[in-house]
Amino acid sequence: MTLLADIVLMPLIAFVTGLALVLMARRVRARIERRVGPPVFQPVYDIVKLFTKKTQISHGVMHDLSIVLLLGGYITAEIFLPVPGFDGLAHQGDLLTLIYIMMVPMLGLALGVGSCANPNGSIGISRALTAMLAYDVPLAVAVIGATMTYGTTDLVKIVEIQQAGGVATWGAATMPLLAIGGYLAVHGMFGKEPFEIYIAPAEIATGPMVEMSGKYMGALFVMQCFQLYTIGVLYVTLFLGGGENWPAFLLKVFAVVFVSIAVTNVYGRYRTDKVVRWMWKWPTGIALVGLMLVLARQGA
Amino acid sequence: MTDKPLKANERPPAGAEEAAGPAARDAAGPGQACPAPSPQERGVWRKIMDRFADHCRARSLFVLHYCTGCGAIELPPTITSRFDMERVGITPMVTPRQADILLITGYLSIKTLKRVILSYEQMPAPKYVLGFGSCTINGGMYWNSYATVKRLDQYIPTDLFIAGCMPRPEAVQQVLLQLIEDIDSGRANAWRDYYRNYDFYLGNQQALFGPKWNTPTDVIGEAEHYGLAGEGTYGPHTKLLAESGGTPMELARAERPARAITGRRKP
Amino acid sequence: MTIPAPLDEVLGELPLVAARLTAPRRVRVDARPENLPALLELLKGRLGFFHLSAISCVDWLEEGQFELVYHVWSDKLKLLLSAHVRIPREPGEYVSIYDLHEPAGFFERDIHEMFGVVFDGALSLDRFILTSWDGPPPMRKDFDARKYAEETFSTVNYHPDWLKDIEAAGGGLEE
Amino acid sequence: MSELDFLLSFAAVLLLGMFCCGRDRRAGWAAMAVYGAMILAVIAAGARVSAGQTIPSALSFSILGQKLAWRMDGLGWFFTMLTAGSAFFASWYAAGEWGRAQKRMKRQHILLALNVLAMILLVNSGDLLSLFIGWELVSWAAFAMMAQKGGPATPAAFRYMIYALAGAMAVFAGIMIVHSITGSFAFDAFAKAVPSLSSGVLWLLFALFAAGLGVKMAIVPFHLWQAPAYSETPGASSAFLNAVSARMGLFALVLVLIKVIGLKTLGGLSLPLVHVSAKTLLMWIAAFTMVIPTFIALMQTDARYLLTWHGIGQGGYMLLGLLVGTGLGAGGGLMHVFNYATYQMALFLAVTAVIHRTGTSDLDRLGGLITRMPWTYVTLLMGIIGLAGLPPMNGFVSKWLIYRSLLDSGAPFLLIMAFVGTLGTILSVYKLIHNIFLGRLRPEHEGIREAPWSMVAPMLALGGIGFLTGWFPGLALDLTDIAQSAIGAPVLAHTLGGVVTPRGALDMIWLVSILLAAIGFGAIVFYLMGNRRYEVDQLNNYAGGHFLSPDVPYQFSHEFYPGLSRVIGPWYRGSIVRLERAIGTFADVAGDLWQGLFRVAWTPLYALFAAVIALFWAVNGGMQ
Repeated sequence: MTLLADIVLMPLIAFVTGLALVLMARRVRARIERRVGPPVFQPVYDIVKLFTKKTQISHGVMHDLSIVLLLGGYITAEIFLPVPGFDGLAHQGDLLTLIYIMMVPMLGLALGVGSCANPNGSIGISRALTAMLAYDVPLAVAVIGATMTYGTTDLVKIVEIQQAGGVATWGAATMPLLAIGGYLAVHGMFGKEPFEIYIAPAEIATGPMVEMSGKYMGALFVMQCFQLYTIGVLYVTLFLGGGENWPAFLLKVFAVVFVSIAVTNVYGRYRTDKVVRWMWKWPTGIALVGLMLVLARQGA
Repeated sequence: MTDKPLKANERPPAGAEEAAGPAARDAAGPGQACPAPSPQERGVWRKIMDRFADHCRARSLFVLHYCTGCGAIELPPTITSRFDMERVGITPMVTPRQADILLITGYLSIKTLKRVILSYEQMPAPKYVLGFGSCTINGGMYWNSYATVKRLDQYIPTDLFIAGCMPRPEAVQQVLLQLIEDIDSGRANAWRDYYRNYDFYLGNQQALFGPKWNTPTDVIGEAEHYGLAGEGTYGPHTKLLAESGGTPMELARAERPARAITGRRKP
Repeated sequence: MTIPAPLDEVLGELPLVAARLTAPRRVRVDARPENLPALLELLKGRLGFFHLSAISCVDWLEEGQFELVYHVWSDKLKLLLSAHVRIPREPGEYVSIYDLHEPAGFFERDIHEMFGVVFDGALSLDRFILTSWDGPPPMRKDFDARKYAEETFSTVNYHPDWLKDIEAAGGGLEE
Repeated sequence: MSELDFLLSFAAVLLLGMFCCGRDRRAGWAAMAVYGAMILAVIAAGARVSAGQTIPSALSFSILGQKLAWRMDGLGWFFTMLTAGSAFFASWYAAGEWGRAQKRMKRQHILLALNVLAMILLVNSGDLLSLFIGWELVSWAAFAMMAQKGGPATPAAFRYMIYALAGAMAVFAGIMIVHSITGSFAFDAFAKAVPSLSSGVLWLLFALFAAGLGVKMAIVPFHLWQAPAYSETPGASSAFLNAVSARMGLFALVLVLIKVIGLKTLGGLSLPLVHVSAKTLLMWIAAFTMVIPTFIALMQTDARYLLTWHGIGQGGYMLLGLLVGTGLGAGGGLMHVFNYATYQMALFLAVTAVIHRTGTSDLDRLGGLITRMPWTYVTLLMGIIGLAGLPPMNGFVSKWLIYRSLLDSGAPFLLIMAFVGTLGTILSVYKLIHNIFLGRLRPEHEGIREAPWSMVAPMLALGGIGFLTGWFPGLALDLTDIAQSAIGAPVLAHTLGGVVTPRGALDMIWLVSILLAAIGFGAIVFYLMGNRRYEVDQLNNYAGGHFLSPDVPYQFSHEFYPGLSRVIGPWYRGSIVRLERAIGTFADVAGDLWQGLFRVAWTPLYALFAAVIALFWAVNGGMQ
């Protein structure tokens, strides 16, 4: 029975934490722009308003199915995340599976946006996939380096290994360079400002979201909550020692997202090829050096 | 138009309410607010849901940042740090699909009006239109111009007007708060009027743009799909629209007979 | 302040009606319609009047004439010269100077749409500002915009309360 | 009469049958029935083969005192099953309306039957000489199948023949060396002699066999011929070629290098200067085979070329998995062979259906076909999810196994190459499905209807197999176990759902079930909450206030990744294409020298003679 509870509770916790993360992101942005920022329940208001729109414009069956795939993909990803308290299904799939599960909603969204027959959306998806290729290379190096030091890709074991010796055995402590390279890649994964080439409101009218209105747009807001939470937890699990208890775990996830959001709001937007070049130069370089150290330590 | 220009019929559209601007308290042409479906039709649970929906709808408004005239310069101070409308949940959005409020900031030339109508029809309901400045109320300083539209609410149903040329961010802030109050109390139903009296609006539009005027958005189909059609939806002008071929896709199909390349050998 | 010597010499070569300095770097030349293109070509060739910034048109209804003003700027002399030409209103035709100055293509098209002046040899004369307009050229003085506006658009008899108080006190709108 | 004899006789009977009454309307269905019978025969043989026995065949003869025999072991059984399956689906597809629309369908039936016969002979060969005979037969049968459409197909097929013959000569030279050492063609004789061979001879043998057999599998230096050759073949047969024919090279490589010579000796063989062993060298070649063709595929503008380039890339995954040698690696590699056959065939049949309806496969002239051909869209979608290796489909399981094996054997950089290859695949498959099915429907494709059911049924069946083996990977892993035990690799301990290893588990039953449940929940959330959806016309779209009309194209499909191509564009210098052209011109020059003597115009044939003479010299050198 606990399994059923896990399967139901994990996505809910993910959603609520995601809402808090989105609120924090908008508040931080407001503070940086010396504004007051939205009220506490603003993300909830936005989502409820979008879902209660009177007319829902659809561009065909694939447009609807893409939203369903989107929600389904992220809910699956939540269930396979290692969270303190629930072991859930984290031991069924492992790190490689999780990275691939997170690509399913991206593909679902890409198909839906494609069926909207709007070139702004198609350009947005082409840029999103290019950005994915760009940030996944350093992420792959970081993930491989991490799994080689931990010796396993089972997420639950990774968390246990890191918590064995307190902060000293955290991923960031044992593999600092990999942690930095991984964080730069994760920042790209958030799709925030310097690498926000696929939303780009000024150039391609919010890219993939151009034809999304009503509950389609609401589902994308829900996806944003899930996305922030999932990527935050992935990084915390790999490099910041996972969650001993809920307060510490949430604090770490908020810290990861906060630093990324703070960096975001002081940057303009790179061009697509600049994103690819930057991602393959600095994060990949740092992560490869980290990987060399890991191999050297393992070889010795 | 060879014959005498078809005078826009005089019936003041329902739903247009006077502005909350500092001066113009009782602008002419008040129409009674378009009645929302009477409360007793809906069960208790639905009423709670509607109440909650209106509550959220009032606190989360996306503004279509579409500068139609000279007044858009009032928007940045209203939305950024000086007046910060995000405190009440108003954020700018880029495309009509994602927007709830359409701002008509200043005079409307006939060419701009076509784009405004297209953007308005692409917005999902419930949608609200705010007329900035006296140009949208009665033509403003272009009152005798041949190229600008004098009354906005003849062409698209408008919720609120702000008098002034151009209203300051304080006035903009006040009209937005007034709009939030209207939405919260369920009175902001001008958008229903576009479906309910579509023939009136289409007539005015065809008077300006010619009888062949149509947009790729199928307003009548949408009205029927969501049961928003009223007695004023159909009329002589919608008949004109139907004759002119309806959506451009059907026009394309009519002109080009379907030639299926099925690969079957000629018999 | 007089017209700079090189410009004065060039202006002397053509049978111009008049030429005078209206401001430190502004020269006004009144030319006959037939030798305006020659004047512009001379100015462009000799004195570097490369930049045609605008062609404006004035409708003298009473005298039955259109006045075309060509504003050209010379970077060498740092001087703006506006050549004024009067053409009869009725046929309203004139030669195009598109071959001399490319921007003229746009200005001539604009003047044709607003005043109905036909420039033969112009880049194109089809409508691009008032796309769905089929009335007379609107900037002509004989076109009554106000009457057209009242016929086409319906306006509200806007008579707010605060106006009534002022009228009660003796003020109000002057007609 | 053993099952193998049944198979050979079925294939021969079918070949003769197609000769006499191939033109008959029911010929297609008859061919399908025979291939179905062959599948049943293979399944029947499976029971005996899985017990470790090898099924002898009556077909054997002896020349020069050497006895050649054909028999079926686990590996042969696995590839025979693949061949029969692919032929079954190809003939099912061609039996319906597509076949009737072809000009010379009889010839296609004959060549398909010939190919199947040749492949069965190749994969069930008992010794080196019969392997070579089978290898030649497969090369010529594939050449005939590629060259039948004429036009651009002929030079592409001829180019393939040059590569194949050069490869065959290398293999023949290798066999001669082995014969000179061991005195016989038997595999076990060769295997026993391997430890005693000097490293120089071993390197020569490794080079000859790897290069010779690798040509058919189009590993990196020899990858130029496959894309044009396979794309220009007519639809159903090109699907067959793509699914199986390229894997014959892999079969031979696995048989000779892994089963006979063994991975340990390959590991031991190392170049004197740099400590790179033969196995690592081949693994890096496989890694480059994964990445380079995938990024070439990214830049293609024709759907068929894009898919065939991916075929080469996927070959790299299989070879890499098998070369790792652990149970996970070999299992992953062989399962990838099976998975690849299912989704590549489904993809190619879907693209052929699009060509059948619209007349073109040019990605810049298609778009928005999802509204007209939904079932073809579903097949292509299932195919690209498999090709990209994403969870619900089987492609993900085999790739996960290969990654797992690379991680366990501690080869991080190979794993990074594999990751980059997968990302490149995801980008190019989305471009494929977007440019054909998504985006704006062009006015000329308004009247197009869905492909006929006779074409859609096999496609959906293949997609279904891919999904089923993705949900329950145990089904496919049982097949690969038989092949694994035959080549001596440790058998992979697996359950129906997936694999449990000490360092990380994968259970697809849980994964896919949760995914489906979550999608169900997503559907409930989406369809119940919020108002009913209202479907709008494709012209009712945001275009910055512009009024869209059908005659003005409003579609983004050409040059789909401009940002990326600005970065990696200059890397496509086509150095290997220039290398091939250089060899061609060298052969021309040499040919001109001979021209005076013989006045024969076929200069490329001189390249053959030059190669043969060089190899003959090497053989003699090796003999002494």
